[in-house]
Amino acid sequence: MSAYLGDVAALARKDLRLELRARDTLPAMVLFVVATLVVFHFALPGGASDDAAYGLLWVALVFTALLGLGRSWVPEGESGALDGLVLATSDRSAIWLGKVLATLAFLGAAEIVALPAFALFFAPLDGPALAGVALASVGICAVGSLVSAMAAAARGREVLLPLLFLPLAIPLVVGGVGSSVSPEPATYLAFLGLYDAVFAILSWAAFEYVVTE
Amino acid sequence: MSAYLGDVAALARKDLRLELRARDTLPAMVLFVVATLVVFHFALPGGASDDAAYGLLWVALVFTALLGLGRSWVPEGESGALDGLVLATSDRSAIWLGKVLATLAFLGAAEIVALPAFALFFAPLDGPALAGVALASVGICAVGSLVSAMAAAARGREVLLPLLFLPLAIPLVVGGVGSSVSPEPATYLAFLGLYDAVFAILSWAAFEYVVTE
Amino acid sequence: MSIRNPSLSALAALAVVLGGVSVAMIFFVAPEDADQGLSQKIFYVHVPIALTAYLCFGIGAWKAFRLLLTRGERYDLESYTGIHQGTIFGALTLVTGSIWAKASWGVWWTWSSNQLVLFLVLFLFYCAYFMLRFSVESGPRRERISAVYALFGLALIPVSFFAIRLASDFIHPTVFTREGPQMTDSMFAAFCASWAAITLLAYVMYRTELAGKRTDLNLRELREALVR
Amino acid sequence: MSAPLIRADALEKRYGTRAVLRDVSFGVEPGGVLVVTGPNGSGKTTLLRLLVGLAAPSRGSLEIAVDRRRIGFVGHESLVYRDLTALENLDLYGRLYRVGERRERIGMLLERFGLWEARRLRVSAYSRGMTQRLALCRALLHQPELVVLDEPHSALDTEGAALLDEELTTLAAAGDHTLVVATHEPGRLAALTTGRLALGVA
Amino acid sequence: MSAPLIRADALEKRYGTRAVLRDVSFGVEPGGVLVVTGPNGSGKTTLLRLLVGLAAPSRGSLEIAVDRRRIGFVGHESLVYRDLTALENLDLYGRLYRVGERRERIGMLLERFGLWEARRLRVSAYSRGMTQRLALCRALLHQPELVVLDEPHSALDTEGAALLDEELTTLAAAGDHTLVVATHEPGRLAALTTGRLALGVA
Ligand code: HEM
Ligand SMILES: Nc1ncnc2c1ncn2[C@@H]1O[C@H](COP(=O)(O)OP(=O)(O)OP(=O)(O)O)[C@@H](O)[C@H]1O
Ligand SMILES: Nc1ncnc2c1ncn2[C@@H]1O[C@H](COP(=O)(O)OP(=O)(O)OP(=O)(O)O)[C@@H](O)[C@H]1O
Ligand SMILES: [Mg+2]
Ligand SMILES: [Mg+2]
Repeated sequence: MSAYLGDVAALARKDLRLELRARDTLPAMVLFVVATLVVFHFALPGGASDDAAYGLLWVALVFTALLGLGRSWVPEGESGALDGLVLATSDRSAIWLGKVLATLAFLGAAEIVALPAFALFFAPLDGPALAGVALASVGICAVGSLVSAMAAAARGREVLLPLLFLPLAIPLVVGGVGSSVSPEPATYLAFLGLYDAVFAILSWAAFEYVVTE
Repeated sequence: MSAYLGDVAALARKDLRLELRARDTLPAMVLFVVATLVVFHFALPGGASDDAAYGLLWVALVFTALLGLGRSWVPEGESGALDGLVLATSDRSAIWLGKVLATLAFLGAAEIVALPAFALFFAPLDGPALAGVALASVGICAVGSLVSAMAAAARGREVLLPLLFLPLAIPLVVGGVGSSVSPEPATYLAFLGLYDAVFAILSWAAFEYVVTE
Repeated sequence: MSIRNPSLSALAALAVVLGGVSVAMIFFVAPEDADQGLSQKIFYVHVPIALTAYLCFGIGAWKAFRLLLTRGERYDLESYTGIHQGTIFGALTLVTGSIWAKASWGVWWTWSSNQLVLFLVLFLFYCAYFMLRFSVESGPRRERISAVYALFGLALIPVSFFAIRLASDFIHPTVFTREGPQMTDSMFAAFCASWAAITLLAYVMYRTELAGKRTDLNLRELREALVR
Repeated sequence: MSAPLIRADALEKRYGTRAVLRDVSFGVEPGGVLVVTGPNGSGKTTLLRLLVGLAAPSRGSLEIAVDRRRIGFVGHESLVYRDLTALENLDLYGRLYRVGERRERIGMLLERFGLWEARRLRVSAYSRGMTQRLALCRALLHQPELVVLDEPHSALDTEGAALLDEELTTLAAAGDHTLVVATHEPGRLAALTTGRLALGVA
Repeated sequence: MSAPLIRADALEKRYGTRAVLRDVSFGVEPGGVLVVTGPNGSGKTTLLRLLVGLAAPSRGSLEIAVDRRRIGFVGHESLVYRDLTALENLDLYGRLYRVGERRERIGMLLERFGLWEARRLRVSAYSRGMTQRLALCRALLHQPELVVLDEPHSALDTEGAALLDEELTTLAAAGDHTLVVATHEPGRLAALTTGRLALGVA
């Protein structure tokens, strides 16, 4: 067990190191969020409702996640490092879990910038809305890491990914938008939690089959 | 001259062939644009104005284009094929122009799906609005192909591309939204035309410097 | 090659003196604004700083153009330094503008003035320049890619200007119209003094940063040569 | 005679309808050295990937009496992260393989393969030969029982190739390592070879 | 004595502050064969990329009296699209290089290098040696005046390597081709060599 967690930690740390080597992920996220907000500003002229703004927030979050997930297995693909990991790990699901933690860290970093900025410029975010974001992020990274590994194993990684990912992400968006907008967010949050549990277990169990023949 | 156009045609045809073979960019773009519209359909409650809807259309188009652009130089990177092209073309700008045509074809195809869907579910699109989309698409692909070639030379390209591209795309969003919404679209269309001309010439002239030392 | 450059020190001293003079003029020569009172004094800093930012971006683009034309390696550092200074002054514009906005409009920032958003876009554009630069392996390739991007910035300025005009609505005031500056002579004099001081300051900062960067580079090469 | 470490029986591998390996059978004793030869495209790489478990046979049986993680593999690709340094790569693999005294072992290997000076350079800045040396370090890091090498001499300079031969000789002499090597120069390993498998174009 | 086709004078190439080539000078006559040798990491690949124009020297002068598009280059990477077939790749390059009688020339080269059977297979399904053969086809497609090869024998089987030697001999004998070859086996080309350049670790 602790050996398993050790593998997960080593793998996640490797991703953070790769990212911190470029040293500019967080500033890049900040810039990206601000640039997106500016695009929204020009797209959404004054009078639009708060609900539309929440919709935009969710589109932006999904797109950001997509961007991060598209990159997530690129280092593994470059010189066949994924093969190396498949040979070296005793339980391959550790590879998946490490990747989930790393992508979650990056998405979380982006959200730490994006959410206050959104609240400042567009519409307020209450507790349920934040809980919705947190739950949806877990689901996005759990499913996304599996699906992007499938895409990486196939040809043409980045873009096969959204094809696989978006249908799976639409329930998360519906749940997320619901938890920000609806007067009764509890149902939506419960739905998000259920989704996370089901798909995390499914992804965890399925990963082995994705990376081996 | 005709030799130059022959190069451009050969290069663009190669991209279309790769896409037909792998089918990894276009379906993703189409799906993303449709999914975004669906999200907005849920997020925009009945009463929202048409203006907000046009804004959403433009957000959807810009991010869809970004998705395609992110993928655009991947085949060239895989086995150093870009080096091969740089050695083989007499005028390197042909490489850029070929890529512009190919990405324009993909974006156009995504729009052929997205625009009728938009007109059906949200708001009508008149002649100037369509002209605005066409002109903006040219600008997006012209600048986008150059900028994504820059990003391809860098580490962390998935994060970098939107950063490089969005500030340059904002005038296009302003012009595009204006041409759909304003009662006097002619100025906006002229502006879009001007943008296309300036940035296409600049990108055409600058491409050589991006791919050589 | 030394940082202790006598003419640069003299210029720095001159900038300080000019700065003192302009502060004196701002507070004792220029009249107090009828509506805004003391907070209007920010005008004398805010506007020259903004103009200086544009100037620095312009210099960055010009050096970039020279680099592409001549392959002169040194223009890379010069272009980078110009843009770096431009970003510093751009950030200062945002800060002084925000302070003024808080004083006269009651908010730190507003999306309703497209003029402000334009400047923000430009600022973002140049932040992305640094991102680009730091993520490309150093070498001739990086020099050229950075230069091309810097040139795009120069084209973006007028294009966005025009875009902003199109999207209209002006909260942000205009002083310099076709009929010349809309202010009294004493205000204009104070403004010019401050403008000169800040431009000179920018120049001194530019030269200092450049000298520092070059010394750094030389040092590293020397160390490399010593190691082997 | 001991039980074979590897036993392949009527192996077949097809991609779509194209058979790449057809009816391949062989066995390798523990401590043996199997040299696989064959022209370009004859399926050496395919066979080696079957052996290490990176691909599955389409038909036939393949039994390998070694724990999967006691195998060391050098393929056509280096299997390391291009944007990590040599040291960081080996440290990661050392953790995953739970190598004892990791630091010492890594230092020793880098020294032996002449990469110590370049240990803090990102692999993307390595020359082709340096990358190959690193791939060898990675494969030998955890002192594998079964060592599977796909054209290991390629890209190495004269000195590097000699170094590798020496290393392989030591491994073979120790007796508790089994080697499978695909190569276009079987002569280099003639002294060690205990078995040969010549593949033809299927 | 004719004017040199390549003249390099005090060439230097650095990455950051790291000098990879230092003070390299040489000349190659038209029709000559320059063999570049040196241990792993000595800068052979770097030098060859300078020659073909894929990189620029940091200092020193390099003059090449051949039109850029009359150069044929084989590097460590294949420079072809992995998701196109061999035929499609060569057709694209044939168009860009404006090769006359493209179809015949391509067919002839594929035949010669033993790829005719696999011409409709995507390159991603090629074996390493097949990919190297395709890279050679691509480089020779437009009958270049200057042929620059970086370890061209690597990954080739015995028959492929012999084929390449033969090809190079023909090119050198024709007299209107100049060759620059980086290799770890200079012996293979001994009969053709007119000049040698041995790089050391800088
Ligand atoms: C965050 C807020 C602000 C930003 C980013 C900003 C930015 C700028 C910039 C870039 C300029 C350069 C010249 C131009 O573009 O026309 C400028 C000029 C100017 N700003 Fe601001 N500003 C801000 C707030 C304010 C406020 C609150 C006031 C006064 C109420 C103000 C008054 C002026 C004036 C009078 C000029 C000179 C206009 C001219 O050139 O005719 N600014 N500002
Ligand atoms: N994904 C694939 N789809 C179709 N054919 C494939 C695929 N992968 C490999 N092949 C074919 O399998 C055959 C054997 O390939 P393999 O890489 O095993 O050869 P090899 O003996 O290692 O050759 P080399 O000496 O060139 O490395 C080749 O003809 C190749 O075209
Ligand atoms: N981008 C880079 N940054 C830093 N160093 C680099 C970079 N590219 C190459 N080098 C260094 O340059 C040196 C020469 O590399 P090069 O690839 O030219 O060697 P080579 O002679 O071709 O070696 P091999 O025989 O292994 O192919 C190596 O030490 C390598 O580490
Ligand atoms: Mg092989
Ligand atoms: Mg080399």
